[in-house]
Amino acid sequence: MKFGVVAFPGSNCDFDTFYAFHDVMKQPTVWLWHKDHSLKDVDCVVLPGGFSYGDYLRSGAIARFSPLMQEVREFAAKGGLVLGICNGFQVLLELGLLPGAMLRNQHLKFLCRFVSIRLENARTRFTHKGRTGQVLRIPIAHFDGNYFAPPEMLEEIEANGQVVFRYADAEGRLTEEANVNGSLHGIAGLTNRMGNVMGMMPHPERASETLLGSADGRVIFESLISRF
Amino acid sequence: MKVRILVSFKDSVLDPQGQTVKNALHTLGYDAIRDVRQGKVFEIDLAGVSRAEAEKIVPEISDKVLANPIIEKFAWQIIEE
Amino acid sequence: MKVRILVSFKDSVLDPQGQTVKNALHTLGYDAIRDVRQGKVFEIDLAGVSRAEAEKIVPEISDKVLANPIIEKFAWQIIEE
Amino acid sequence: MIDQNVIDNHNLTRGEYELIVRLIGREPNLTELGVFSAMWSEHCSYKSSKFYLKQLPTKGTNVVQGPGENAGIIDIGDGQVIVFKIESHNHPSFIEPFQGAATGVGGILRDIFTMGARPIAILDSLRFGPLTSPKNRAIMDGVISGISSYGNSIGVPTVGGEVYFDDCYALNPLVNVFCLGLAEKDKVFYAKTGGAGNAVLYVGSKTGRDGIHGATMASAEFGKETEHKRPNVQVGDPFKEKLLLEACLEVMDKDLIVGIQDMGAAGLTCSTAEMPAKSGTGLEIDLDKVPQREEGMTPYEILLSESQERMLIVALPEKVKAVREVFAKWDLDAVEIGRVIDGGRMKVRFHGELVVDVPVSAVVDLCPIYQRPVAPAAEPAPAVHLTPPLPKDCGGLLLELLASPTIADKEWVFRQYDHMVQTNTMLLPGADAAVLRIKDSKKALAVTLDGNSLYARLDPRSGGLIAVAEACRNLACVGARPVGVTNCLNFGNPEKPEVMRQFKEVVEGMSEACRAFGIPVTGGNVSFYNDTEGASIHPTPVLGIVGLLKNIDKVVTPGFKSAGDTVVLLGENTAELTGSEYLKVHFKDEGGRPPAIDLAGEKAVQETCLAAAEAGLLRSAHDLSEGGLAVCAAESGFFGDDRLGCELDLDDDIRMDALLFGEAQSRILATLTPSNVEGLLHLARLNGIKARVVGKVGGDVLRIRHKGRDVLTVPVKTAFETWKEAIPRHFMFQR
Ligand SMILES: Nc1ncnc2c1ncn2[C@@H]1O[C@H](COP(=O)(O)OP(=O)(O)O)[C@@H](O)[C@H]1O
Ligand SMILES: [Mg+2]
Repeated sequence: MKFGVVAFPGSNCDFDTFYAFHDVMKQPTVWLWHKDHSLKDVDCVVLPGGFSYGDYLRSGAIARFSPLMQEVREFAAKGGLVLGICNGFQVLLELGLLPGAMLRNQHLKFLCRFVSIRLENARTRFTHKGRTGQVLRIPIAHFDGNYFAPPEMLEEIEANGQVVFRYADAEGRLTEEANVNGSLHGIAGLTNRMGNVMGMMPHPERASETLLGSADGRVIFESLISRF
Repeated sequence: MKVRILVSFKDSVLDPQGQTVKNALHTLGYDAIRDVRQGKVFEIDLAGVSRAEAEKIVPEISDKVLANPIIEKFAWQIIEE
Repeated sequence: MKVRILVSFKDSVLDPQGQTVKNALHTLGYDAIRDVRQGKVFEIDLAGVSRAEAEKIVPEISDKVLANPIIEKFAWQIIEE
Repeated sequence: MIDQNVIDNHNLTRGEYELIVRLIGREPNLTELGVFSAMWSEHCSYKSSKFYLKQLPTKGTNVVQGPGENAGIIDIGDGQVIVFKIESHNHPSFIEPFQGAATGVGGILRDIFTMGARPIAILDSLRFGPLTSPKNRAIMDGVISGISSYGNSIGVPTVGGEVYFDDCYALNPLVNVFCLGLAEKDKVFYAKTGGAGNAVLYVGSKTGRDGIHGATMASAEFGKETEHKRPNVQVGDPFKEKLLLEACLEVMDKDLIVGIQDMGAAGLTCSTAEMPAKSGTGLEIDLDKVPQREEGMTPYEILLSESQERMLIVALPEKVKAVREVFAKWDLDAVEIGRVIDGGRMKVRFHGELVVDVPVSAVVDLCPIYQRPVAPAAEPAPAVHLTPPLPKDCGGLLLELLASPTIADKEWVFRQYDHMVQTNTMLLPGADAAVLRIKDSKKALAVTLDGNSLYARLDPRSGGLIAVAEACRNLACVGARPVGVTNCLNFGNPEKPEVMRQFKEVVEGMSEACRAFGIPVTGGNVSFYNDTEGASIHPTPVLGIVGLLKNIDKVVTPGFKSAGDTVVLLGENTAELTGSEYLKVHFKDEGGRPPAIDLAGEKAVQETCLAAAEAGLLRSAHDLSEGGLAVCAAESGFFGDDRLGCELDLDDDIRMDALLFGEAQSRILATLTPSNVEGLLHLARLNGIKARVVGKVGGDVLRIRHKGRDVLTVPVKTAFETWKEAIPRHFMFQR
C-alpha cells in the first residue's frame, strides 16, 4: 500500500500523519503538494488535520479549491481510497465527497481531549480489522466538529450504513454527555456511499503508539494496509 | 463598486453562537431580546465591474465560496456604485 | 421589531480572514475583486420595544457585547418594524 | 519641532535626549527620535534591569547560546539543540485579551524559529484577578481563547503552564508565554548581516499602523491616557505565521540565508538596528519598498509599526532569487528593501530622502544603564505571624482549598489548547512537568513553568530561590534533570525604590539557586511597569526550566497507580504556615514569611527522586506545593486512571494544620510497589535526606491520621468533583 499525505498551507497534522504511516506503520508514504496535479500513483490519499488556510471563512472551505483536489475528486470517483482526518474530513465535506457539514462545537470552545468512539461498521475498507461495537480511545482536537446534515440526508446516511464512528462513553453507550461536540446522531466519522472515502474527526495518528497513551487508532491503518 | 453579502444559517440549522449571545444579553438584563441569529458579512470591493456583471459574479462566489449551501443562505446588495 | 447589526474590524485593523478570502477568490480567477473585509452580522428580534428604545438599546449592546470597541466598529439598522 | 513635550511623549528623559544629541552630533529629527525612543524604552533596552541580570549564571558546557540572542540554545547531544525563551505580553492582554494573548504566542514562536528551530511546545503562565468578577472572567476567557486560537492553528502544542489568581492581577493580568524549539546543532541561525553588499529582505505581512509604540506602552504605567493608546492593538494572523514558519525553516534548511531576525517590539527599527550592531556593519533601507497595508504612512509609522508576522532576512545577493522562490512556494513575498553597508550606520530613505542616519551602536548599545534607587532591605517578618485556631473540619478545609481556582483543576483551560499535535506529548497538561518525546531517539524533554508571587512578595529573595527550586522539583518528579533556564520577571514600576528592591532580591535569589543547581540561564524577559492606577502587582518571577530524560522508558507520571502501593514521603515536614494558600484562602491572611528553603537539602531530595526514577523504582511522584500534603495526596488520587484514595499515618510533632496544609519546601510524595520501598529508603539515606513510609494507596477515600487520630477523611469522588468544577462553574454562561 502506498500512501500519499496532502499538505495544504496551514495543515499542521501533516507531519504526524506522515510519521504514522511511514515510521510507525512502515508503509511507503509520499508527500502530495496542494499545488501539484499528480497523486504519484498512491493507493490511498490522506488529507491530514490542521487549519488549512487558517480555517478562515469555514473549516476546509478554501482548501477544497486547491489544484490537487481535482485529482482527488477523480481518484475518489474511480473508487480510490481517500481518508480525511479532522480538517481533512472538513475538506471532504466541503468538496462534496462526503455528505453534510460541520458546525461549531456546541459549547463554542475548541476541544482537545481523548474521547471514546464506537465502531459502527466494521465492513468498510477503513475498519475491517476492527469489530462492530468496539470502543476506541482516540483524541480529538477541533473547534468545528459538530456534525450536521439535513434530515433526509441523515436518514440516507444511516440507512446506507455510512456511519462508521459515533462518540460514546467508555462502555460504548451513546450518551448525550459522551457526544462532546453535539454532533447529530453522535457522528464522529462516516464514509461515502461507495465506501471508498472516509472522514473522521478523531485523530488516529495521535493514537498509534502506546507511548502517547493509546494505539487504538492503528485499527484504521491496519485495515487500510491489509486487503479485505 | 462595493457589495455587501450577508451569509447566515438556514432557519433549520441551530445557531449556538446566536443563542449564547442571547443568553449573555439576558444575563445583562436585556429582556426585550427574543432571538439572536449570528452570521457573517463580507464587504467586497469590485473594480471595473458593471451592475450586470456584479449580478452574475456575486451570487456565483456566494454560492461557491462564501456560503455552504447545506447549512447557510445568503443575501446581497450593492452598497456603493 | 427586528434589527440588524453589522460588526467589522476598524479600517486600520488587519483582517486576515478577509485577506485570505480575497486571495482564494483571485486564485479562482475573480480578478475584479480588489478587497474583501469580513465581519459579523447579528439579527436581533426585540419584543415590545419602541423605536426610541431600540435607539438606546442597540448601540448599547453593540458596544458592550457584540463588538469589541478597541478593534471593531458597528453599524445597525431596523429591518422590520 | 522637538520640544520638551515631544520628548515627554516619547517617554525619554531630558538627560536621555541630550545623550542622543551628543551621540549623533546633532538634534534628531522626529523619526530618529522615534527610533531612539523605541529602542531605549525599558522593554527593548533593559536599562533598569541589565545591571542586576548580569549576575545570573549563564555559562555551562552545554550552553550554545546564552542571553543576547532571540532565544537561548542548549546542546542535548546527538547533534541536536533545544532553543527556548519566555516572553510577557501583559499590557496588550489587558487592553485586548484575545488579540493580546494571541500575538504574544505569535511573538515568542518567531523568536524560536528565527533561530532555525522548529517550535515543539508552548507553555503559558497566566495570572488573573479573582474569578468572582465578570471583568476578570472575561479577561481570562479572552486570553485563553487567544492562546488557543493562535497555538492550535499554527500547530504547536500548548503542553502546560500555570494559572494563578490574586487580587493584585485584577487590573494587570500577566500573560507569559514560553516556547521550546528543536534544531540541528549545525543549522542554527543568528541575527547577523555578514558583509557589506548583502541583500536585506522583508518577508511576511504588510506593515500597517498597528502597534505603533507597543514597546513604549509596555514601558509605562497604565493610567487614564491608556485609553487612547488602545488602537495600538494588533490582530494576529496565525495562518500567515505558519507559512512564514515553514518558509523560513526551508530557506534555512537549504542554507540560502546569512542572518535573520523577527520584527517584534519596535518592529522594523529593532531588526534594522540590531542585526548590523551585532555584526559591526551598517544597514541601508528604502521605506518605499516596504510592503504597506495602509496609504499615506509616514516613515515614523513604518519604522515603528509592530504589525505582526514579519521577518527581516539578510542573504547573499546571488541567493536572493532562490530565497524568493521558497517564499513564493508558501504564497509569501520576499521584498528586497535594502542592503548591508560598511560604516556602522543605519540609513533609512523615504521618497528619496534620507530620513534616518544614525550610528547603529548608539541606538542599540549606548542606551544609559540605570542603577535606580533601591529601598533598604525589609526587616524579616516574624516566623510565627499569627496563630490561627486549630481547624475542626479538615475535610471541609481540604475541599475549600481544592476549590480555590489557583489549586483547582485547569482542564477547562488546557482542553481548549491542542496539546497533542506533533505527536510528542507523553505527559498531558496537569502533570508536574510536560514531557515530550524526541522522535527517533530514546530521549525526552520535560518542561515546566513556575513561580509563587505571594512568596516573592513576602520575601523576594526566597521567592526567587523557591521558584527555581520548585521548577527543578517538578522536573525531578517526572524523572528529568534540568539543563537550562529561562525566566520572565514581572514587576511594577522600577522607578519605585520598593519595586527595585524586590527586583534586585528576586534576581539574587534566582542566581543563587541556579548556581546551586548548576543550571545556566540562557535568556528571559523583564516586564516592568505592571502597575495600574499606582498599584504594583506582586513581584512575579516565572521560571521556565527545561529538563532532559536520557531514557524515555524511565519517565515517572503523577497519579496513584494501584491499590496496595506504598506511599513514601521524601523530605521533612516542618511547621510552615505563613505564605500558604491555606492561610490566604481560609483566613484571608497573606502576612508573615514564606516557607524556608535550604538548597542543599532541596538538591538532595531531588537527587533521591531522580536516582529512584532512573533505577525504575517509582510508580508515581508528585511534589508538594500550594495546599501542602493534603492537596498533594488528593491530586495524586485524581491524576491516576482509577482515582484511588490512600491512607496516610503521620506522627510529626507539629500543628496538625501545618502538617496537612503547610507548604514546607523540598518534599515529594512518591508511590512504589512495596518491594521497591527499601531501595528508595536506601537512596534517601545515601543522599542524607529524611524519607519514610507514610501510608498506602487504595480505596475510594482519602484518609489522614495524625498520631493515631483520624484528622481528615474525604471521599475521593467528592474531592475530585470539587476540584474539577471549581473553574468551569464560573464560565457556565460565558460566550
Ligand atoms: N530575566 C532575564 N534573564 C536573562 N536574560 C534576559 C532576561 N530578560 C531579558 N534577557 C535577555 O536579554 C535579551 C533581550 O531580550 P528581549 O528584548 O526580550 O529579546 P527580544 O527582542 O527577542 O524580545 C535576550 O537575549 C533575553 O534573553
Ligand atoms: Mg526577538
